[in-house]
Amino acid sequence: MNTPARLREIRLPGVQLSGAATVAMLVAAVVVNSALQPNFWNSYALTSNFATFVPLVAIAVGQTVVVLSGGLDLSLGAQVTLASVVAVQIVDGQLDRFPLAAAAALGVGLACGALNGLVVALLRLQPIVATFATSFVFSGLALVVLPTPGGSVPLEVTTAYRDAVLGVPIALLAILVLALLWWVLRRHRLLRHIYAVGGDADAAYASLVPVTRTRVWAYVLGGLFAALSALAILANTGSGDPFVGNELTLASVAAVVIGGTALAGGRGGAGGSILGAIVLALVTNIVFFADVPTTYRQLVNGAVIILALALAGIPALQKRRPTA
Amino acid sequence: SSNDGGGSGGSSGAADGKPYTIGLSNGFVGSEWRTQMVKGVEAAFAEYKKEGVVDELVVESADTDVNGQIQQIRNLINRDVDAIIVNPNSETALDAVFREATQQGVKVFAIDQAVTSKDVTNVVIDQAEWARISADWLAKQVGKGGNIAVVNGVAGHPANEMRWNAAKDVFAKAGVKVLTVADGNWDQATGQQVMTNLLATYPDLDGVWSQDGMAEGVFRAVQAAGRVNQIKISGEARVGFMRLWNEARADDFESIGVVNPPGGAVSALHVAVNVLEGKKFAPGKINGNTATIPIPYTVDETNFDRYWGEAGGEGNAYSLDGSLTRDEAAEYFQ
Amino acid sequence: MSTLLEMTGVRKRYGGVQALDGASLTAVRGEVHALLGPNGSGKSTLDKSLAGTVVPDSGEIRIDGAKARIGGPRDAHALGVAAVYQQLSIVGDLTVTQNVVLGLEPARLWGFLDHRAARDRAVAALERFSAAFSGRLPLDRPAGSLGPGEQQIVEVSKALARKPRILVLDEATASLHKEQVEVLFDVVRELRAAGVLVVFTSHRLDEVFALCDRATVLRNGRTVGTVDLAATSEDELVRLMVGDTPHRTPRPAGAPAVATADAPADAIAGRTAASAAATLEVRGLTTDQLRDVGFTVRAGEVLGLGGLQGQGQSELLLALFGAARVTAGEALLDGRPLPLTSPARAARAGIALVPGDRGRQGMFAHRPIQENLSLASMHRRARVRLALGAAAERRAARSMVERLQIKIGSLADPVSTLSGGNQQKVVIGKWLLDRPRVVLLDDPTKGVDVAAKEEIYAIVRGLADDGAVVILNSSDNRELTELSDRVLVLFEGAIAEELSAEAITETRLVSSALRLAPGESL
Amino acid sequence: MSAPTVEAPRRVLAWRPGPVALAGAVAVVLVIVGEIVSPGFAEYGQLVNLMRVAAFLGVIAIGQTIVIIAGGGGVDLSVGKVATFAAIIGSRVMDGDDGDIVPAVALALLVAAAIGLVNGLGITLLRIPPFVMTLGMIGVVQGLILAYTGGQASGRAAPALTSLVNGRVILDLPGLLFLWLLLGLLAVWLLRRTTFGWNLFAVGSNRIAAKLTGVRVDRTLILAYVLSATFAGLAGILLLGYTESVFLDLADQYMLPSVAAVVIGGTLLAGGIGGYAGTAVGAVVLTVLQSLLTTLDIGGAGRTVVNGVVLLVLLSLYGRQRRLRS
Ligand SMILES: Nc1ncnc2c1ncn2[C@@H]1O[C@H](COP(=O)(O)OP(=O)(O)OP(=O)(O)O)[C@@H](O)[C@H]1O
Ligand SMILES: Nc1ncnc2c1ncn2[C@@H]1O[C@H](COP(=O)(O)OP(=O)(O)OP(=O)(O)O)[C@@H](O)[C@H]1O
Ligand SMILES: O[C@@H]1[C@H](O)[C@H](O)CO[C@H]1O
Ligand SMILES: [Mg+2]
Ligand SMILES: [Mg+2]
Repeated sequence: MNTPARLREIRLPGVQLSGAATVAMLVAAVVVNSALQPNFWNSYALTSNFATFVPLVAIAVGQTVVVLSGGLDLSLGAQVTLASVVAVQIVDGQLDRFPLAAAAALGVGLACGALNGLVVALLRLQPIVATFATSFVFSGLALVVLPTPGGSVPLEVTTAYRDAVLGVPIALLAILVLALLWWVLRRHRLLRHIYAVGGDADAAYASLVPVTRTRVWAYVLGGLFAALSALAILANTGSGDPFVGNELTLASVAAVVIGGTALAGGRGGAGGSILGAIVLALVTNIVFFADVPTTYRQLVNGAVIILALALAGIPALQKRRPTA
Repeated sequence: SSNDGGGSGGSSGAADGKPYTIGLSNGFVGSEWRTQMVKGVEAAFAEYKKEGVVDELVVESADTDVNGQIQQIRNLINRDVDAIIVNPNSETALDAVFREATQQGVKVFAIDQAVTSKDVTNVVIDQAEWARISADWLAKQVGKGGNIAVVNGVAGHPANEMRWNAAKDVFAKAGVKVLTVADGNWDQATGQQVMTNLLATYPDLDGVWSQDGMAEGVFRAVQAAGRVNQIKISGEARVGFMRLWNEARADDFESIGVVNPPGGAVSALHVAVNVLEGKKFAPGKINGNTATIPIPYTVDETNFDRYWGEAGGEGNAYSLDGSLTRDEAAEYFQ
Repeated sequence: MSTLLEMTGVRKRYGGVQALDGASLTAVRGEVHALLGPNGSGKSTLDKSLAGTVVPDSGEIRIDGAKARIGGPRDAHALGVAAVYQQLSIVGDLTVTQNVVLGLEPARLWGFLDHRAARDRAVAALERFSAAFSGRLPLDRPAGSLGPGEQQIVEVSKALARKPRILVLDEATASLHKEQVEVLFDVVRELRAAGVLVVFTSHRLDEVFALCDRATVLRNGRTVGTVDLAATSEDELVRLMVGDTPHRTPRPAGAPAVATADAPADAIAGRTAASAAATLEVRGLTTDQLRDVGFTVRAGEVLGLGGLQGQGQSELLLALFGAARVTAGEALLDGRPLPLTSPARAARAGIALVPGDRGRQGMFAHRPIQENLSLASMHRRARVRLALGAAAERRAARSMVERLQIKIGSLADPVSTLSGGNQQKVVIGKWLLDRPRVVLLDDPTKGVDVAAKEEIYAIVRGLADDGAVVILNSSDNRELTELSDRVLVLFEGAIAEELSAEAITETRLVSSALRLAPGESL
Repeated sequence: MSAPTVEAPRRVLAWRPGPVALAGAVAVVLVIVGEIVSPGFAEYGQLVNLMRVAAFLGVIAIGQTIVIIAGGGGVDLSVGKVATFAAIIGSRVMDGDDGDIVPAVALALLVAAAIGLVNGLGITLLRIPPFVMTLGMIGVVQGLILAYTGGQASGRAAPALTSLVNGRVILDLPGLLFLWLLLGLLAVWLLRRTTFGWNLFAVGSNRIAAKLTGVRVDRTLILAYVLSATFAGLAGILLLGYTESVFLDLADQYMLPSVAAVVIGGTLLAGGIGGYAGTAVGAVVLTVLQSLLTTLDIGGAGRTVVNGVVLLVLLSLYGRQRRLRS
């Protein structure tokens, strides 16, 4: 051991929260929220809360994959928008066209992801600004597809999204499906390569990992999860809007970090991001139900989020590397 | 009000549901107009409260997107409000959550811009009419064959489209040539920068039509180019612009300001109370699910001194305002 | 013996640097072929051209007589080439197992991972080296948490697991213990017996002679010759490497390679007497990895740190520099306590550290040589500690370039364009400009060629002569014997033995490191 | 033996257009395209206007350049909000009165610097990644703005400020341009000729090595974020001079463009490489592009798409990452 642990850690600019810290935050948020909101556990509140979480959860999973690969996708929100307007134009209120619309949304996510992958991995543009640029392309296209808000999602879809089976909200099941998807991906060679590329691209390249292809795939997966987020949004909103997803982008990054994934890449996972997204949404609820005066609500909200992020700085909660 | 285990009415004690709890959902705070809107509702609400008609106003006001506004509305439903007044971030994308509200027995009123949902009562001014008034004025000023530029808000935004479609018709009918349409994002500084660019590349402008929130920037750009006397500017009924207008009047500058009232929310509050009290709309007062409230007034050369006298002391961002009185609101009902 | 590998006319240019200028290498099946040359002669670049991480500007590579098109590591792998890079290719966040199988993960249907097969493969590759991990293979530990030697072994195992026909080892022994080196050599000999070609690069000539059959020597990116090692003396080899131009020989002419070390160096004895003032006193220093370390060093003295690698030597230097968490103890410089809390304070107190890992700890690779040289001392020359004079900085940097004979193009070039030895001189030079009173050197000649090594020795002696306290950690016992007035042998974070003057011999150092009683034989 | 130490003259052949030259060339090309599609675009007056608009972005991007060079994922997303807040404070305190300019600007910059300090402390001591620290700070500052204004910004720019920004000084050039030039020179000096600048590059290039070279890493980083917020505050004040009155979201839209200007100017988001000259040209390029798009009558959707595509083209000219294979 030539390097003391303290020095080795400085190498990692994006610190990560341990799983324990994220879970602790979630538990705290749930406890506080249910204390402040008397009907927190009744069925409407439960289903409506979960219905609120899904879009951010889905996009956060997508962002996690991209971040793990060492990138960042600032166009995910615009992809959500584009996928949702395409789907809503196709479905046109008819249930039998929903599968086609869903497939189209996934196709859009795939295509957007592929474009980002091309731009970041093949052209080697810096991800933050490159995806900032593609976000203009996607939101512009969304306006072309749906110039003004409109279109409708079949009632069956919006109703089912708000339903529960055996007391379990469908939206919660949707979150579990996202978690399951992640669990499956995690077992695939591609995800291993994504971790390797995000951890050390040069080393991965020298170790026979197809770095460029892996990076492209990371963005494609990001796009696919953005498309899932778009479907959740459609079920949640019942209609199309050419601006609907744009502001999810930055929140997805916050969810990823609260969930313990290092922005530097290579460390973390979507499990934490799912919890992180839920924590973020719950904080908004808490600030509301705590009757914080409107004027101060955004201030408190921002401060609580910074505080949550600051938990990363508490060494006891940090995942320490064993020292050799 | 009904309550199926989590919905509305929890706080209402009396048999008729009084006192009512009202929620206000506003998804955009980066505008003084919205602040004025919230403050107006708070003031009117205090009156009702004194009378015991209402007990609590729950305000959700933050910069957020459609998803955030859905969460706002769900929180209001979970807070057991009886009615929600909403300034919607989308014309359509709140449809499903409005249905949830209705299913939970909560009445919803949309202000500032109409939404498509049939579960909602729109209490709004006619944005098309609002645009038409100033467009008419400008068309007359520049005359047939006149060249104008347009500084719009945000492309694709429903209010923007409604306003611009109406104005476009006016200009077409009057034979006014629209040389270019640019977006100023309803933002003063952007409006100023955009107009500066347009002035440089369109030297033959006779007039400029802009949506509200940007006229001050447009004016400053024209002024900086030294062309206030050549270019007609459709203005707005806000103190910042009217101050510039007032100063330029000495040089024969004329403009127009159609009031886009933040007080529309107050009108909606009056309507909401009537609805909660079980009253039905009078025939002809509601078209589908939209109750159109009149545009309060228009500031022009003939009445400028009066309105400037009344409002000149307010801050630059103050919008001239107006709302239905309680009596006027009552006239909407049987 | 049939020719397996033929590289001819390989050229590679980096900006203004011609790294390879028509190099060639021909090697046969079943041999260990050394690739030698001074720092910056192009060895790693040639290795990488073969392994696919560098694509040469021109040149031809033939394997088994067929023209090879190597556009990347995967092409090289398909041709049976695996490499251990000088700059390790370990992903620190992945586990040891994951690293060993990286890029070639065993998978079931549709690319889903087969964990059991991966584990088996990792165990098979690592088993030989299990002694290095005290018997327990750290299969599930993040590779980044391992020490440098252990990482080196993982890197080697990864290459072995690829079952190559051609194995490239670029300074693969630089971080290894002697016993580990022996295991590696055994493995290499087995591979040779099985017909594998091993291309071996090292600056340790004893290793080269012990292991290799033939050697190809590079100079300035060109191949100057290939020799049969059995028929070549070390001197001849060195002459081939350094060339016929006048240069300082590595050691006094005619002196046997190892024997001088056993005799006390008279020069050292002469100058320690010069200054008797005790300047650095360390008492009870304790950290995560150090236990109660205490000693005194006088100005003008070179204190060596010996023992097996990883016994706390680097930690001791970092602790004195304020870069490790000190839980107990103190250090006094001229009787005044040193702040052991931050490197910035240590630097201000007149301490300098030349760290062990140049790339990660000592250098700003993409910044100009000028800034790299100025950084530690610029505050002395700045007005109000803020405003820098371009001319003054240039003068300072140039003086150091001349004093240390650093071979550079322009001061404005990134330091990454220099060869390893010259980079090392820059890292040392930045501290010399600060006129330090205590100089801490952590393996300052690691990966440095013979000529540069000698220059660095001269610098170290010069520092001591100028009255500085020098503490030197070295993995090279020969270096300790040549430079130290005293040596502290560390074992598990504590001082196990102090050797002084005539006691400092390579044999004593080895036996002491292994904690054998004096006189006890190996 | 001194021969090898002599500095070789840089080879002419090795010369490649640097980021500044490239970005500058792009700006010129855009202006020419603008003149072709809408005559008048390249007139002197319009060019001056473009430069004036670019100045706000240019000043905000000074701080952005500094934090990005500091590396470790360094970026300051709160610059837009901080600029807005500074303008709001400045406008309220000076309220159209020349006599109050100094206290107004001082207070605004002080508050901005304090916000930067909090960013810096969060990033160094609490080790929150800059991206999310400064993102969270947006909410906090927005809250402060609402608390400070009650949702209604008030006050007006002092005439002296307005004439400093808008008034023509020499050659019909507004004072703002000279101010920008001055600040730009200050930034270049700070980065290239001060111990702070060299420490900053060192920290951005290799944080561990910086620490082991005696650089006060935390202090350097904190100072970087303080400077970023301060320059943002200054840009807010200048914007106030331009618009004369202030609004709750006055400068918010500069957030990501400030990052884009830095990158187009050739500074690496990974840190340790770059400079302000490129950023300044980057700001001009982005401004010319925006204004070109404004004057093209292609509708909002088309404009947005073209904007994205042109940005991609700009980025691929410069700001590309290193190859894995050399
Ligand atoms: N990525 C690079 N960019 C610029 N120059 C480089 C790069 N890699 C190597 N060089 C230069 O190419 C030359 C050959 O370097 P190389 O690493 O092959 O030398 P080496 O013989 O392996 O030296 P050492 O013994 O120090 O490892 C040196 O001058 C070096 O500075
Ligand atoms: N224990 C630690 N583990 C990981 N990183 C650390 C640790 N301590 C400090 N760092 C990081 O190392 C860098 C340098 O920190 P440090 O506080 O030691 O600097 P410094 O040189 O003392 O600066 P200053 O004197 O301005 O405080 C910072 O990025 C900090 O976040
Ligand atoms: O219609 C209003 C006004 O245009 C105001 O400027 C901002 O909010 C919009 O909704
Ligand atoms: Mg090498
Ligand atoms: Mg410190």
